[in-house]
Amino acid sequence: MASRSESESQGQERAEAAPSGEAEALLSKVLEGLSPEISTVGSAVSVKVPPDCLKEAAQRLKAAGFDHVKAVTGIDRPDSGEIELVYHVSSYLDPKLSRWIVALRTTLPRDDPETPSLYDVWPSVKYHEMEQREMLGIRFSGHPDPRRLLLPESYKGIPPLRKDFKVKVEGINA
Amino acid sequence: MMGLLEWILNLLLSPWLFVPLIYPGLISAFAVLLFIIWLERKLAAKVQLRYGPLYVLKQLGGVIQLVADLLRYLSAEPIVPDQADRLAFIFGPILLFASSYMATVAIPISYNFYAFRSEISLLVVLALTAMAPVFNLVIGWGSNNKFGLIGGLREGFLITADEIPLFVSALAMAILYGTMDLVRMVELQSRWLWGIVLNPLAAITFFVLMLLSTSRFPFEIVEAESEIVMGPFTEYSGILYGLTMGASYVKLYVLSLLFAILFLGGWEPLPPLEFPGSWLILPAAVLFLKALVMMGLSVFMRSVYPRYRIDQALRLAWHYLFPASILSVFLSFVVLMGWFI
Amino acid sequence: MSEEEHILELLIGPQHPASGHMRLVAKVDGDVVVSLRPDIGYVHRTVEKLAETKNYIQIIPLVERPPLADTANHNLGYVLALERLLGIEAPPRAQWLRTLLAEMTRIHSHFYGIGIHGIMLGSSTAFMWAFWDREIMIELAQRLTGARLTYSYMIPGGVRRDLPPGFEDEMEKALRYLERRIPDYHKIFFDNPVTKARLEGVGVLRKEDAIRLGIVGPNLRASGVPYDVRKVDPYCAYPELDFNVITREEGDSLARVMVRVGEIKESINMIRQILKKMPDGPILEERYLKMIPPKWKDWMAQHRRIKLPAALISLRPPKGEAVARVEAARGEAVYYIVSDGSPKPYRFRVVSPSIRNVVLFEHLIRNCRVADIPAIYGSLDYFPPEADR
Amino acid sequence: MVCGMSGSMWIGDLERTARKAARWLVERTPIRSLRDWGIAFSLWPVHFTTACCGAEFAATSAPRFDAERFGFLPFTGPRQCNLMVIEGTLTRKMADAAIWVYEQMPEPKFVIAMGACALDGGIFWNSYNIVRPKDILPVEVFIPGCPPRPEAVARAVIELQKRIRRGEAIGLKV
Repeated sequence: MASRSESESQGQERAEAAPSGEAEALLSKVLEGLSPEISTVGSAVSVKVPPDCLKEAAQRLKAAGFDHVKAVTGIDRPDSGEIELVYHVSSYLDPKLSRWIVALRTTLPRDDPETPSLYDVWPSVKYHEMEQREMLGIRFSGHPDPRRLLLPESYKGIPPLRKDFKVKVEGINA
Repeated sequence: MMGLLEWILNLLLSPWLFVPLIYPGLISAFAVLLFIIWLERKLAAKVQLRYGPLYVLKQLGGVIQLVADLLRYLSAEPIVPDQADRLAFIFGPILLFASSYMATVAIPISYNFYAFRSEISLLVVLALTAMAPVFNLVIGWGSNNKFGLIGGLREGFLITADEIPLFVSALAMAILYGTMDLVRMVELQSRWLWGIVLNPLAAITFFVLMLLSTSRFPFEIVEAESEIVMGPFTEYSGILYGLTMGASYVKLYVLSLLFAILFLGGWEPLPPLEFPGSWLILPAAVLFLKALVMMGLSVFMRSVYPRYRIDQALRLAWHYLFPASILSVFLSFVVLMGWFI
Repeated sequence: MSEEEHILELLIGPQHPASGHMRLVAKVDGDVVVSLRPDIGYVHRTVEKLAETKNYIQIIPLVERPPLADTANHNLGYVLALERLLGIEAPPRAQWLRTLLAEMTRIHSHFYGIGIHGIMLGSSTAFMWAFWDREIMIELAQRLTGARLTYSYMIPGGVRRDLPPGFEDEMEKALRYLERRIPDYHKIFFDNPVTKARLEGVGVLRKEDAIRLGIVGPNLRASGVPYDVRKVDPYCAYPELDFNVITREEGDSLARVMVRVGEIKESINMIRQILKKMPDGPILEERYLKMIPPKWKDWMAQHRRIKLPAALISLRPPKGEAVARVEAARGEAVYYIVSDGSPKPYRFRVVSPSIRNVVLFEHLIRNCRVADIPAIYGSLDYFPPEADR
Repeated sequence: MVCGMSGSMWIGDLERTARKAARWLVERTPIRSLRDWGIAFSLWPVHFTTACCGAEFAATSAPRFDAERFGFLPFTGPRQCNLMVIEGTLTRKMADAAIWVYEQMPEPKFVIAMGACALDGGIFWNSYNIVRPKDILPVEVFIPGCPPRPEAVARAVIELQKRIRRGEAIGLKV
């Protein structure tokens, strides 16, 4: 229970948009054994989970009522040598849960980011995971559709959203 | 010299050349083709709160828009894809257009001015119009294009679905008049009532099947624009495409003429005007106006209806229109009985 | 004949009257579509990569380009995320003006969807009428913001212009005209027997499939899920407006179109309420208002618009991240910004409604007719540039 | 051309003479001006939307800015059309499709580049997935604006009509 009180203090408690402590209580109860670091960031409740128990956390969240994924985002952090993977999850049917967006996040090593696909837990991640695989090079094992999504077939080279893929910038504030 | 000119003029005015070449034949079919497509675009534009073709000829509302389109087709490069079957690709549209307007030969213009008159002239007209869709299949197969293949396949389904009930409803009228000679039919209608009043069911089925066989709007399934790009005509460019586009309108023209003769009394209520040559011009004009009204009506459907699916159109043709046309045969028997008792 | 021989692979490619900016690879057996795979990516213009090279204020036009027919809602989504990052709030009048433009855009975006669906079914009249009524809302939006489609009207902290004089009664006239026009649509298109034959029972999306696949917007509400971000997580002036969420149970193509028509009617009443209850006051947050030099003050009052303060150009939000979701016309748009304190975002993620609806192509268009492909495609109101970003 | 036998008949190569005769005939001024008038008033753009300017291109044929007054009728297939409007950004994948469609169109064909993205990349100028239409297609008329107003598209059609009737259009020279 220590993690809950510590997150209470450093999360900025703003009144209307930010979910109340009740959301974090529910999440810490749901993800009991996976040592989640729960905090409130912006308007989403962020849950950091070690990479190997991501699928386990996903199954528990789905059982708790979070029935679809809104966004899958990979954030390339070259300085700390890792790629952060964030699943924004929410619920359609449950009125209480649908008010919150839960950011289930984990960090993967930058050189070969490999993680089990959450397609069988939430089928709505299919196209998002395909896009992140293409844009950041994250390999989702067990994903049903290995094909390219957005880039042309003739595209070779490092995944475009990585920080070391440079794009021309306007001269003044390069 | 004058004798020669006189001879040529008489030759031209003789029915055997005038009917196929001038009035219901080639030149008038071409003029009607250009006019009716312009009318279709203008009617659709009027319904859709806009102008339609205008700046081609501003004073007359852009009447010669189709002449501009025709010139563009003539000057476009006729592309024959190399993997297409060359002869079928080139002769398909030519035969389609020819067979569409060939039926005008058997259509009389007035009591004593016709190119071909026989006891079975109605059958001749119907047979010739039924020959046209076969060339759609040839075109669809010859252009070796997937959309063309599907378009040709759909045409194959639709040929039987719309020609047979069309024949039956036309023959219902033949039973009613007791003859299959078109001129005699018009004579009878002048004494009795119009065919549409005598047997309205046959008129309705004939009209709907006319839309179905010339793929007018609720049934524009063969070249369904949003499903299979242009159907059998996808690979055609230049004047070959012009022929295919015109063929369905010419077939509509022929069927409208037939509708006018069968149901609207042909050239019957003659206006009592007298001027040289009025013996030919008046009946021709009356028949032409009725056919134009029918064409305008069927062309107006573009702005009213979306498109049916192929299975819905086939179900409509076989489940509803075919029994309706058979019913119209019995209706004409009943009318016949009632008339003689 | 072996199984593959009578299966025809039909490439309904980027050049096709009813394929939009994408290619549909359909496996067709006779007239029955065995399976269909959408091949998207033809309009992928790398918005997320470009956002990392632009300042925060420059991203507003970038965010509006992909969903062109429905720009204000996406601009609103981005600006809400940015304001959560900055920790500021727009003044009440700006909130109401934002809601006004969002509802106007919803109306003309729905008309765009109905028009494109009409031409895909073959009824060019539905297309022309829908694009005629759409022009009315575009004309009024042009009077309010100066542009036809790409308004860039909302900036972090408020909006750029105030209502022009005489806007209210012009809007009232337009709304009354639209209410007279909608029954005409029912007569010519929605209740047309051919449309009913083509749309009823075609592409049925069951409720649990819609939830399982994460579908958004009218496509979700047409399957019986009353999920609308304006009710679930209200933003701007939506808490004070009373409107109901239109849902249908059948979940077929006609239900999706009817939900959009119902939403047009809801937006019309909402605009009436907005114009009645709009408070007056400043249209930009006072922290930025103070930054504008006094000599521009009377110019701003006279022209009813604000001068963009220099501080907004090189905005430096604090380190951190923010998520915002907005009910755009085609569905829920999610904006996620990760900032590292520099004037350019560290990572910018846009999830547009169309990318979440694209899975419907595979799911819905299966063992249906070839003629059902455009019918279902049009009913999804799917805009490829918005999906490819 | 119709008989398609390219072998030389006893009166020399029939196809070549037919083509030469056709070209001589078209160069005669009355026929040439008639042909140019026909082409000018029947510019059918092929239904090939490349990017988000398609919304304004559709508005050009909509009732308020009715472009059918100039005979400008968006048509279905490349074979029947003589005008191709590049509406907005041309990504690499779409550029291959654009070249295919352009080659399928019959000979007197013209290209209009619509929107700032089609001129020189517009707001997506530094994207790695963008191609400038002027590098791959002979563009006749450029329309600035993002998206250009429907009146600008109508103005571009009128400009193209003038160029055709003056005989300066690139498409006519081929």
